[in-house]
Amino acid sequence: MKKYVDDFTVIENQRLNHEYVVLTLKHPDRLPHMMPGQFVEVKVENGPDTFLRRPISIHDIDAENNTMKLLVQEIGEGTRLMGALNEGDKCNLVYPLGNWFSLPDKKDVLLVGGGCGIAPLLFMGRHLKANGIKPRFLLGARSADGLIAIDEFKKLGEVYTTTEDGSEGVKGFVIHHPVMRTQQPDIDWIYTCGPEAMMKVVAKYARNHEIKCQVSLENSMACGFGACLCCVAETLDGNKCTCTDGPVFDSTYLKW
Amino acid sequence: MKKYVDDFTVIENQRLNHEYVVLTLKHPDRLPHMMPGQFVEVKVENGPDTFLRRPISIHDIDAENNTMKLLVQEIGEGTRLMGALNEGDKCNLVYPLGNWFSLPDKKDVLLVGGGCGIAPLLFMGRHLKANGIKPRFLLGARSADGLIAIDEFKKLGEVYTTTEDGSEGVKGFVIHHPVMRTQQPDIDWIYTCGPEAMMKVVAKYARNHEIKCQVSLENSMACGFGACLCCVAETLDGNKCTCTDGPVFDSTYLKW
Amino acid sequence: MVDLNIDLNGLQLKNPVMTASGTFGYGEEFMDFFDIARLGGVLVKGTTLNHREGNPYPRMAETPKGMLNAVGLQNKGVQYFADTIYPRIKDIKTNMLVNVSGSTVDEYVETAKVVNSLENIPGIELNISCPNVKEGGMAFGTSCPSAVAVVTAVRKVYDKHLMVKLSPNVTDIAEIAKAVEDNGADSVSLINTLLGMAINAKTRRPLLSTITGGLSGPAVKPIALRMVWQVAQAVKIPIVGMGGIMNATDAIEFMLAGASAIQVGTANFVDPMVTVKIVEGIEKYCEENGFESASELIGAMEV
Amino acid sequence: MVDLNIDLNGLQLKNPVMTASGTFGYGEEFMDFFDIARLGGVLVKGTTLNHREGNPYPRMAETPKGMLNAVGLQNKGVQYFADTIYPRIKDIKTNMLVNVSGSTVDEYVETAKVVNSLENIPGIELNISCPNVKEGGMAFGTSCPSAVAVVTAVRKVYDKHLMVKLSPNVTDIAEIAKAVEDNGADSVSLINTLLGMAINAKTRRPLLSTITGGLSGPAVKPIALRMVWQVAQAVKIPIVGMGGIMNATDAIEFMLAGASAIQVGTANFVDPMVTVKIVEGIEKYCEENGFESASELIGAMEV
Ligand SMILES: Cc1cc2nc3c(=O)[nH]c(=O)nc-3n(C[C@H](O)[C@H](O)[C@H](O)COP(=O)(O)OP(=O)(O)OC[C@H]3O[C@@H](n4cnc5c(N)ncnc54)[C@H](O)[C@@H]3O)c2cc1C
Ligand SMILES: Cc1cc2nc3c(=O)[nH]c(=O)nc-3n(C[C@H](O)[C@H](O)[C@H](O)COP(=O)(O)OP(=O)(O)OC[C@H]3O[C@@H](n4cnc5c(N)ncnc54)[C@H](O)[C@@H]3O)c2cc1C
Ligand SMILES: Cc1cc2nc3c(=O)[nH]c(=O)nc-3n(C[C@H](O)[C@H](O)[C@H](O)COP(=O)(O)O)c2cc1C
Ligand SMILES: Cc1cc2nc3c(=O)[nH]c(=O)nc-3n(C[C@H](O)[C@H](O)[C@H](O)COP(=O)(O)O)c2cc1C
Ligand code: FES
Ligand code: FES
Repeated sequence: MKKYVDDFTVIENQRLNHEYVVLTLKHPDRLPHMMPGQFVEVKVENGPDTFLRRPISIHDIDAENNTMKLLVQEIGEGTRLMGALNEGDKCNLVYPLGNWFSLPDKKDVLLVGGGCGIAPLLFMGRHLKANGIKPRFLLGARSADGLIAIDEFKKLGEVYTTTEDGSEGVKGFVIHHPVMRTQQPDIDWIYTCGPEAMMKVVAKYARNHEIKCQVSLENSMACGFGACLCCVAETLDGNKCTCTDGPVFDSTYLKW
Repeated sequence: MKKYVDDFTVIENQRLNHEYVVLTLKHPDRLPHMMPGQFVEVKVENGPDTFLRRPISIHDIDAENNTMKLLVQEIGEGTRLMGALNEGDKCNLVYPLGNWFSLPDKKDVLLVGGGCGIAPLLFMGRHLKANGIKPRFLLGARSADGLIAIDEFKKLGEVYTTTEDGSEGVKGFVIHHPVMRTQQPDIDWIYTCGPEAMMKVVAKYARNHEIKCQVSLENSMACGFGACLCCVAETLDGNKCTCTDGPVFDSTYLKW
Repeated sequence: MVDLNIDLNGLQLKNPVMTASGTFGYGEEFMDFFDIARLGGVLVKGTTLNHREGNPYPRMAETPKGMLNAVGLQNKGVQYFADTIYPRIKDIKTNMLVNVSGSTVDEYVETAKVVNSLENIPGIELNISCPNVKEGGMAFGTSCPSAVAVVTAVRKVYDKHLMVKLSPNVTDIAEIAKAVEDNGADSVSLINTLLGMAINAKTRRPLLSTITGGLSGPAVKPIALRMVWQVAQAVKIPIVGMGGIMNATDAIEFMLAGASAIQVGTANFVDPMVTVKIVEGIEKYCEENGFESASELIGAMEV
Repeated sequence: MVDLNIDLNGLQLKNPVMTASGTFGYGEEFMDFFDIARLGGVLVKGTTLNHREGNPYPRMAETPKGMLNAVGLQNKGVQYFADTIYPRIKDIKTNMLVNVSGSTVDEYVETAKVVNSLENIPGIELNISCPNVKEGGMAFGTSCPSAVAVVTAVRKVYDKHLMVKLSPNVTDIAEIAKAVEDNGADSVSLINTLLGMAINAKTRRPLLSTITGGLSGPAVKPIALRMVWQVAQAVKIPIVGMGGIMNATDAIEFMLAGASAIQVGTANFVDPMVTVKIVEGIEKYCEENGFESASELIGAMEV
């Protein structure tokens, strides 16, 4: 897929809570085709301490309006500066990067996300729905206010939630949700993105139940497009770049 | 004079033209006493390429309202970021720094400024006036639109101007103005601040006519308060720090 | 019209801008962004005799105006390069140079031999300065005798342009430059990365799997400039300067200090189109400052 | 209550935070901002046997996240220090240490002798690493024999704490650290500035009167941390770490890498109160992370 470098314009910065924002970015012209699971590399301007770009998943696409949404969790200076972008600001992206989730060959699909890892799942959910598959989502957070953008997900399919403190949904981690506790799960495919510990547990569950599982890694990156070899994950074929061979991998392909 | 580090609040950013702004900064509490010729060291936040503070002269003081004015010429990233400060922004200063112009022992006084070097002359003019001395100003610029803040100077005394292109005042450099061309000048003291080349010419003129002349240097500085020894000027007594022994020097004390 | 051509001791560059090894893949990664044939040269990934997996993740840490990397020369070996990569890149109309590394003198020699047989590769850059491998690598570049040993041995088997990439992790880089010049190097390139380290104070662990890694980016520019200048006083062969170049002004500074050409590394990650912008910027600078050719900039600093 | 005391091989520090020589004047310049007795120690300006005018202006250039300086040890000589400065600072309730430099071994020795007689100066820092003077200075710190020569000679005449400040402009800093340890150093401090250079592309002139100067600030932190870690593997005497420390987190990283104490240099220019903030930050970190004393941080990085 051809890659571009462009200045987008921020047309909305929607603050979800103290640490999450959704940025809506408008392409100067016509947005090229992009797939769920792909990401962009954001140039953070004016950061005294940021130097490299920041990789952020594509959260949603509105092809008609040539806009893209990014869901950003503010964890450091780079993401905080993104969170502080105002309407009208420019935002330079290298995009679209990486591979993407593949469509399932069966119909019972669960998308499991935690933290900012839910970002690509919305786009994937929309893509699944467009392809006649009804996605179900299992979203986990520390507490209720970490469960963000739920309404958007609800528009696409059923949403299960867990919180570590039990303030909403099932108490515990995603793996403690009943949908993942049954001995005969009605799940054919799992797509997951979130903290590595979460994904590993989900992948193990999938393996045990012979469910196909695609995980999206968030390794730290210097370039995002295969030039530096900094972002490798260990796979059955040795070190592979998360930014070009990933970020989406079949969980069984990873040396987890 | 005791030095402080404080967060001031920008209460006004008045743009004079494409490259000059006057910032009005309010002290959180009560402004300490300061003298004309002294400067502040401004911390420039959010500059990807600025690291050290930037020295800026005190342009004016309003002791009643606890505000200080800075006249900033945007020549690089640091000054541009200052020029972009908005009402309500914080601005951290180390202040007041350096020595100051002394009061003259005679009454015919000329203040000669060029570029951002006019900044301290307004404060000095006000100080002179308060001490019963009527200041006259000779201000030079490349062209008319570089002659800034003239109205403020006019409130304090007579203002002569020169422009290199003749678009306002006398055509040429300050030294070409009639007030500096007479064989028997009616000037006892000169205070000057501006480009080094200008100050050297003015100092030479003063020396030739046995006029007392104080110059204010703008050497590059790392600290601004005597800790680094980076800002030295060559004097009759060897290298002296511009930030503590200066910025104001008697022109005859410098090895010019 | 400014003449941007540079004669690098026989190697003809259409302009002084090259890409630094390990930061530009095989060039192909940048084809979407611009036509890489517009550059003076491309240094492909560090290549060794045998396949190397490189170091474990994490391999990267951002530092003030710089980054540390600990890639560790991950590559599929020179034979794979010759068989699979070379056919894909051999017709790109610029100098495609191979960065060669090894753990022993023999490995350097064997690798250079293979590259020597590739018609459209007009030169190699001998990497005697990689800080990210346990054996060899930087060790060769930090003493004169070992640097001389590698260069002499490779010179015997390699006919084309032999550029030697120097390590900045030394007391006296000019001395090493002189030694490799005396033993057959056609040019020297500098600087490779400076050995550095970063720690996560929260977890109290190093940020890199290898603890230490190589520092690059604007942070190192003052050191790199100084070394280029020192080497320029010591050798007659051309110098290819690098270390923190982010824009045309930086590139020009390296040339003023004595570099005949420059390489751009880390900046490619921040702006994949930075190299063409630098070519344009050098041209503009020459125009505005009355230089008819870029080569007039070489060593033009007035002291 | 966290115990911030550090025993630096006999020299008692009330906390690990000191100021770096040449960046804190004689301490007096900071008295308006805070009580400098709150620090673990203060390293006063580089002091030589005779009066030195230092280098011509310009002496400073800002670089990406750092600065170059070329002060060149401007000072009025050790006798002036003893007669005029010492009486003013001798009752400050912290360790006031003198940074001693020279062009010959003899000069170091004579200077150290004078300082030895000053009762309230509990130690010196032997600067064998100043890159900004033509003779001596850094040259002593870039080879083992010359470093050993200075240290041995000064050790003979100096009874109190002898800290030796190492140059980062070397191939193997651990080797030099070991050599000075073996010859009487009570502690080592590192790093001094890295030799660097900056050019103004517009004027095509160097930005410093001396062409090259010493690089300091956050840009050098990864290199400094690596060197502290390497030296920590090599010596038993305590290490005082510095280079780019801007806040408590940076300071803690140096301690985790093996430093017993740290010095803050360039950061004093950006925030004159940074050192007290670092003292407070280290205390807070210890509290939050279950360390009862700051000394537990020394070398606590898990590899
Ligand atoms: C392919 C991909 C897609 C991503 N998608 C999103 C997204 O949609 N939304 C979103 O908010 N974030 C996403 N991230 C994560 C995001 O890139 C990081 O949070 C961001 O780079 C942090 O930058 P910062 O300057 O805010 O924090 P920094 O100051 O750089 O880091 C703050 C802290 O987080 C740690 N950290 C930073 N990045 C990583 C990482 N990649 N892995 C582990 N630890 C890290 C640092 O070590 C440090 O302790 C994605 C990452 C990748 C690789
Ligand atoms: C005591 C003192 C008082 C000052 N008062 C004022 C004032 O009232 N208003 C005002 O606008 N400016 C004043 N200046 C100058 C001001 O400090 C500089 O313009 C500012 O530091 C430039 O910062 P920058 O980041 O915008 O530019 P940079 O990016 O740092 O520099 C841009 C260009 O200007 C050159 N430059 C920067 N500073 C100096 C310098 N001090 N001497 C020579 N060349 C330099 C640089 O080499 C570079 O080429 C004063 C300076 C001093 C020392
Ligand atoms: C991720 C990365 C990988 C690198 N790999 C190599 C390599 O394989 N061979 C080599 O000689 N230099 C390698 N280098 C060093 C660069 O070629 C260059 O010397 C250095 O980064 C300084 O230039 P810069 O500051 O412009 O990046 C690498 C640098 C980086 C950042
Ligand atoms: C302006 C300036 C002057 C310095 N003078 C001295 C000196 O006289 N003696 C010395 O040993 N180090 C001197 N140094 C080096 C510092 O003490 C310190 O080693 C170095 O700056 C690294 O620390 P930093 O990055 O925290 O500044 C000087 C540094 C600066 C910036
Ligand atoms: S981030 Fe550079 S190769 Fe993946
Ligand atoms: S600027 Fe530091 S002493 Fe003057």
